[in-house]
Amino acid sequence: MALDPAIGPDAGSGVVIGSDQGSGGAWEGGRHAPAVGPWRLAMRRMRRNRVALAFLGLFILIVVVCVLAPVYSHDIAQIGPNQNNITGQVKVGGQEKDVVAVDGTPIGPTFTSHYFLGADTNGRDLAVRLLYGGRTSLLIGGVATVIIIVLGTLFGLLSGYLRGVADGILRPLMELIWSFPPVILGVVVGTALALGGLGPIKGNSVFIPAFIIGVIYSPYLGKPIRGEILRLREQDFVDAARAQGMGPMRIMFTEVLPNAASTIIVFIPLMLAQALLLEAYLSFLGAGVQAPNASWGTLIADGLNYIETTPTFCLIPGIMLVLTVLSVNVFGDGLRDALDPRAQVRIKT
Amino acid sequence: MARFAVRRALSALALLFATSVVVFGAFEVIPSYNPAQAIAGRNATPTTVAEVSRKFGFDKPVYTQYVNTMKLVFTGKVIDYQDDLNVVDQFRKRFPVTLSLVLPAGILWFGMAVVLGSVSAMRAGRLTDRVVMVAAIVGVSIPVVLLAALLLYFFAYKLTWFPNTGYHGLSNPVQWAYHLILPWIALAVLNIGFYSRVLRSGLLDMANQDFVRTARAKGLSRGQVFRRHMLRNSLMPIITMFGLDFATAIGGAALITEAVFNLPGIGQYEASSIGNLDVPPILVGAILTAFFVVLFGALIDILYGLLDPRIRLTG
Amino acid sequence: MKRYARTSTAVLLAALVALAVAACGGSSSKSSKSSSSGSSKASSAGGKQGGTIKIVSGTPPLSADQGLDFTTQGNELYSTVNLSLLTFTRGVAGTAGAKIIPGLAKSLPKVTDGGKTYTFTLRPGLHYSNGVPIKASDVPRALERDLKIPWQAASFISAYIQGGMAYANGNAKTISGVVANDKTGTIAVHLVAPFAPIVDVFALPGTAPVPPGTPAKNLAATGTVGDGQYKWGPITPGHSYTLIKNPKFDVPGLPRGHVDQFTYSVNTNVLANAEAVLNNQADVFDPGDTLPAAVLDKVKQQSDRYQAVPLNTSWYFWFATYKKPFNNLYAREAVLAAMDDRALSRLDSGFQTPDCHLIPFGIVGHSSPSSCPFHNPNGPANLTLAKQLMQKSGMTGQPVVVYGEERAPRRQYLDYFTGVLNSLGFKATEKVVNSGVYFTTIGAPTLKPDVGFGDWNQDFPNPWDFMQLFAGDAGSTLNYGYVNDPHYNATLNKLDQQPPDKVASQWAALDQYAVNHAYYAVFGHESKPQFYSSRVDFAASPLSVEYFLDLVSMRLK
Amino acid sequence: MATPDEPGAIARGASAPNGSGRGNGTALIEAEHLELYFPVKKGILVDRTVAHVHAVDDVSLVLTEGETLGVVGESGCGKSTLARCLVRLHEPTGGTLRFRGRDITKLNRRGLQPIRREVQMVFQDPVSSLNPRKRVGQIIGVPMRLHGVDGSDVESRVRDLLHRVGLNPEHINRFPHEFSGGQRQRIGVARALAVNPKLLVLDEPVSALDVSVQAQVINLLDDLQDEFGLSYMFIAHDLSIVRHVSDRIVVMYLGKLMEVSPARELYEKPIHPYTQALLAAIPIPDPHENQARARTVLGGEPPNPIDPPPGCRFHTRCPHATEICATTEPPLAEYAGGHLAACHHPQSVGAEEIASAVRSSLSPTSAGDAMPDAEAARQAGDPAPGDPATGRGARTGATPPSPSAGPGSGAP
Repeated sequence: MALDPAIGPDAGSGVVIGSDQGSGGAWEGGRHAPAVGPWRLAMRRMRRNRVALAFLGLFILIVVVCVLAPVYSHDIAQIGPNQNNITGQVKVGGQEKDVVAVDGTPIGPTFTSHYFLGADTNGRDLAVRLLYGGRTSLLIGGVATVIIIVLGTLFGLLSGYLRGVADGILRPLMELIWSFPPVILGVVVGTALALGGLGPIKGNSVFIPAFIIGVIYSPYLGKPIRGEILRLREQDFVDAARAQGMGPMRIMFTEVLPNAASTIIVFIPLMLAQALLLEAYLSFLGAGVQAPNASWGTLIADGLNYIETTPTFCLIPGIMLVLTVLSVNVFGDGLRDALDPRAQVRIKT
Repeated sequence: MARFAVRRALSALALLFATSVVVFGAFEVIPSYNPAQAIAGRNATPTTVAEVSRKFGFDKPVYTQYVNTMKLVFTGKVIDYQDDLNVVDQFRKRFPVTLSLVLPAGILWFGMAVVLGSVSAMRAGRLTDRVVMVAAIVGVSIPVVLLAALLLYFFAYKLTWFPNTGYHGLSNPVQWAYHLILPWIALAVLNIGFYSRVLRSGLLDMANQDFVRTARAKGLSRGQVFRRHMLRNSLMPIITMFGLDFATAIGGAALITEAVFNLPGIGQYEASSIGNLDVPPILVGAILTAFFVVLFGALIDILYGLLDPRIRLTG
Repeated sequence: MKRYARTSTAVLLAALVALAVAACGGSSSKSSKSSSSGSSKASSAGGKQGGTIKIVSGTPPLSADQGLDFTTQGNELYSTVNLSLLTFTRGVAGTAGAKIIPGLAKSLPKVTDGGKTYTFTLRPGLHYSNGVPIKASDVPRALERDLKIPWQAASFISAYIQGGMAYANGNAKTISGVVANDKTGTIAVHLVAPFAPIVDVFALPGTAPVPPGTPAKNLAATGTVGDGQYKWGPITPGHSYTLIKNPKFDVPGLPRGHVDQFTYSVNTNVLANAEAVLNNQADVFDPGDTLPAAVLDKVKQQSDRYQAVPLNTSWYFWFATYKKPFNNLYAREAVLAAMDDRALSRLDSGFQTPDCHLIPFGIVGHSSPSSCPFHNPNGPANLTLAKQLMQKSGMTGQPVVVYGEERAPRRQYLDYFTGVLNSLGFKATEKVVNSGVYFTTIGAPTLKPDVGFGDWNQDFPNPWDFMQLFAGDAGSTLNYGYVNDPHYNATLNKLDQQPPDKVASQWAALDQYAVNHAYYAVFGHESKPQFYSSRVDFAASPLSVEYFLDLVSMRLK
Repeated sequence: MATPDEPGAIARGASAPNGSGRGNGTALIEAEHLELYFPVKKGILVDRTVAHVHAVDDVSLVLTEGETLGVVGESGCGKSTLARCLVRLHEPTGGTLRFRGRDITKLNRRGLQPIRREVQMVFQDPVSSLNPRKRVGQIIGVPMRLHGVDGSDVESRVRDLLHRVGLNPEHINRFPHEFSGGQRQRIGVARALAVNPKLLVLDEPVSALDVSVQAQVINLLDDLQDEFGLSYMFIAHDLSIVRHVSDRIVVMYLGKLMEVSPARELYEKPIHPYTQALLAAIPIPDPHENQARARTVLGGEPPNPIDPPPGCRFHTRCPHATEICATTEPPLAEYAGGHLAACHHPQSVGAEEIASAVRSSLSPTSAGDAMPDAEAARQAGDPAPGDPATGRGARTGATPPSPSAGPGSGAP
């Protein structure tokens, strides 16, 4: 391609369009020796993005540290996440100190193995609660993301591919959830389900906020996927598959879905970040994780009461949450650049 | 245009109906849910509860209750369970507070996003761009709760530059603004981050379009090309986002900011009603939100038509 | 097409702008008159008249209408608006502040008919704040209104006054047991049975007369027109309340109030409230709230404007004594033995005085904490005993759901108490309920919860007020555990016919009986913070055991 | 109504592909009064169907085993829709479709399965017709598996097919984007051949390709037809390509058949004015000759298929149109040699031929019984077929292409 429009005349904007792979080289057919699939190309691009990889590493580190909390935290801190120790004492620098003073002030960070980050009002070890809370937050975020992906993809596929009745039912449903502010919807449903439970799931189960968040955000994936599927179903390869006698389910899942996969994958980190944030909001408003279980959201809410004297109570879970969301976001940016640089994403809370 | 209006009105009605059903039905899952008990109070005898239940019609089937409540909502006569107050009046009373919070915050977040997104795209790849984009991604990663708490801690408690919390009426505009600066910032930061990121990527896409190159080639200055061709087209996605975000925020979605800064807006009213399982205010709030969402959706579509003559209004 | 679009945009935008302007205009008319700084220049010692006091509270009253509300927060406010036939002394700290004195009535009531008839006589020439004269018939109307709305303490009327129940159930047009004569100004109240605390009931603002034409519905947005030292100014329900001095108030022997205006604003962020008072941005920290431990140190340093005042409250957990596992006496006793009251006190920023008895210190019939059977309230839990009792009960592994309130420190109590139950071997899970609906939720007859939190601030200084909480046949829903002990019920019905100080030891014995049967797990009586800005005359504005904040006595320096 | 009741009536009546090199006369696929109307929906409150796009309107045709049927017409004339109807990618809204005499119009997916194996399609766009996320091996292998080829055989058969269509079998693991347009179209053909079909419906298989590559693909198709004994339905928008591959050619206009003819005869003796116009549009390599010929140039655009003109659909643009054309739809008249044309004013035929023409059973049901008027033709002095002196369609016929030259004859 001689007339490569790579360099725009508007050099001032600093925009350089990379020459499009595939068109120039591959046109002649098979000059590249090995077969390079789209996934491998994305992997290559991903590997070059050091920042994104570094944040992925950070995220994995946070996950490992939190998920493995039950394995080691009790050995170090000698206390569980929900174990009260209001009248107990702890040795700090050779001195016995009240975990919770007589006037109710909990001990601040000791930076020793017991009460490393201090205690909360109930004499529970904040460091342990931070780790367990992280575990809860990540579990909710993760389960919610799985629900978002499954529901959103199903929404999008059925609505976009089958059209007709499926679209007539699913699309308004998606619009309904989508046009409702997530926080308010989450609090309404969360408050109701926390008191009422959800079928066999008890009201204080962490799967209730996970379920709520998953359902609330599923249209945020479902809508773009539907658009993508609508575009894909007009492609001739879908007709080709039909002409070969493939059934609609098989076409949806083996022909169409793989083409939407990169969009879905781009959404995974974005949805995870949003799920983590929404969990924090719901827990802050009392409609998320139920006591005595902790999550980063409840820890932030509890810490707010001590922001005056011991801001670390609120700041440390806050920083953990921000770091996690940030690492997921940065990695997600990298992933999008690698897979689908043009993905348009609208997310809000 | 008639078709557009009718279609939108219909979708509004459908949305209103659906939201009201969801809200009304949500609390039915609570096994011991009995608003009569809440109305009758802590020390009520069973006969009193039964009396209240009869008076409010809680002994009727759910759909009858729904129909009756909706009738009251649309005649503006609906009262809440907790305070026996006219809910519509309460919303009317609190709406100025929410609008005082959301309208300037909306202008702030939209304006800042346009400025930052444009600067970032114009300087793509340079230090300015990097700084703005890092700030933006951090901005979208901070939960509003934490940001609001931090602002309150540093600027109100530590430095005492700004007042503690609370709302001050517009009768004294200086006090009004002084009390609202922190809430505005808390509400705006997240959206500034989102919008500027979307705008930047839109502008960069636009820079590669033929018509932009053509515009440059015919001798327009960089600024002219940017304003007339690139920005105008790239604004559409964030205008869409703004429509929905603004609509939901004035419908009560700014409840966390209102809660932390103790602004007696409709978000806080809705939040406390949710906590008290007080259905009528939640219902009215949801309907209000749905109404704003549809209204702003329509406004944005009309605006689209003005920005881009190719787009025709469809239902 | 395009032109249409443009025009309609213009119209819509114009409408939007108009909306915004209208909305802002609306807010400007609702000028909130604050605040503290305006009239603080004159800080001469010795009791200033006038000025504005700004109260900050974490919890709103349920309503400004005394005919519905029965919260301490509400009582602080409408007790200055709605003066009843009798009233309590003002401006006196401690138990002496709970003495009943005549209010609208000329004197204390005449008791006849073996304690079943109380006759009040109205002082002549009294007026409501709007100038309407007060008549004897306004009292029965107020009582009827209480039953209709209904008043949260309506059972005082319906259960004890003749014809009250019939009226509440809609079977009668009036309350037959209340006979008023406008000419003589007498009001005769006929009781179902002798019931001494009825004099306390007629000192509650809820029984205060209301002018003719007052609608029988909750007036949460305006409050009622009253006859007290203050009248209602602007109200935003759940958020802010204003009281303005009533210039027409003139009841001989009763104080008239010092401050011109009170504003009472609610912010659920109690820490922010404490900060505001500390920095003199607000004047009064509502004693109904718990001072957060985070500011306690700083507050305590302000000894000239802060002290903890013991008031008549009891904090407890109750058990569902009719079903597994807490129908088992050993199981209940095990819980009492395993509780560490000192821990619970620390959760309340040290404001609790540990005790196991329901009747608090300031009320006759109180027993000493040393008679607590299962553990020493001022010492650690008796875990060995607890384990033994638990073993005997055989209830290990039983699932229980523990109910508790969201508001601090109640949720922390719940966390603690659940921990105790779990350490005993129960399978306890928590259920936190929003404070606004907590008691109505657990009181709903459909729920029947296992175990949960309860607290009681005195309505009036009478041991009956506490002991009736566990009465099995009182027909109230305050007995969340459905305790129904025949001996307890019979004793209660006997004692409530006598003035309390005459049967003080019998009240104490009843309390001890219930403790020994572990019907409730009381863990302490709370002190309340008296915490003002430096503008308020601290010494002249004591907390009242009856009213908490005694606004009528309160004055600026 | 002359709709035959028994199957195959049309085939018996009208499929006599005279002069065709291939074809044994057994009808493979028959369309009887096939109709496909797309609804146009509109409405303020509820969408109602206010009109239809007459994409395929009462089309009857027969394709016999072994023959190549070309279909030509301008863009939007419904030829692609017709093709998709024949492979049941679209559900016809009316008419009957038969395969080997069996009614398949209403068959469900399962019932169609055996027929799918025998009828395959090659698509126009070599980019969108191959799933970009799949390797060539999967693209060609999946239909084999679908139709029950044993898994272990699949790869060797795929390699074999790749070889047959002129691709390197080693490229079995590549992705479509690594191939050129021509190569991709070969993959498309290989996929169609994977299940050993009897009929290939080729929907403009070469129109997206470079001219040089077009020839290669056409030759490949030619070879494959001989090798596998295939029937083709070959769709194209211009006549220059079809004539090299087709035995018979169908000319479509606005969803209707205009003319059906053995290939060579269509070029030598175009009867319908529309066909003449199409032929006139074929460029001639010699510029002098190209300029010298008198051309029937069509003015304007085809009418809107939502509201097609009454009578003969072509009358709005036809140079020979008279009153009858605007009112009465002409039936397909069968002339000598199985040459069918729907025109009131047939060209290139003498009055005797007109007189001896009969109404074909392939005629649309809506067509009138008005056969062309032989007397009028005689008076008008319409030229005898193949008369080189009097221009019009005859001129085009005068430059017969040499069958050996192949398409894109500029590049030998």
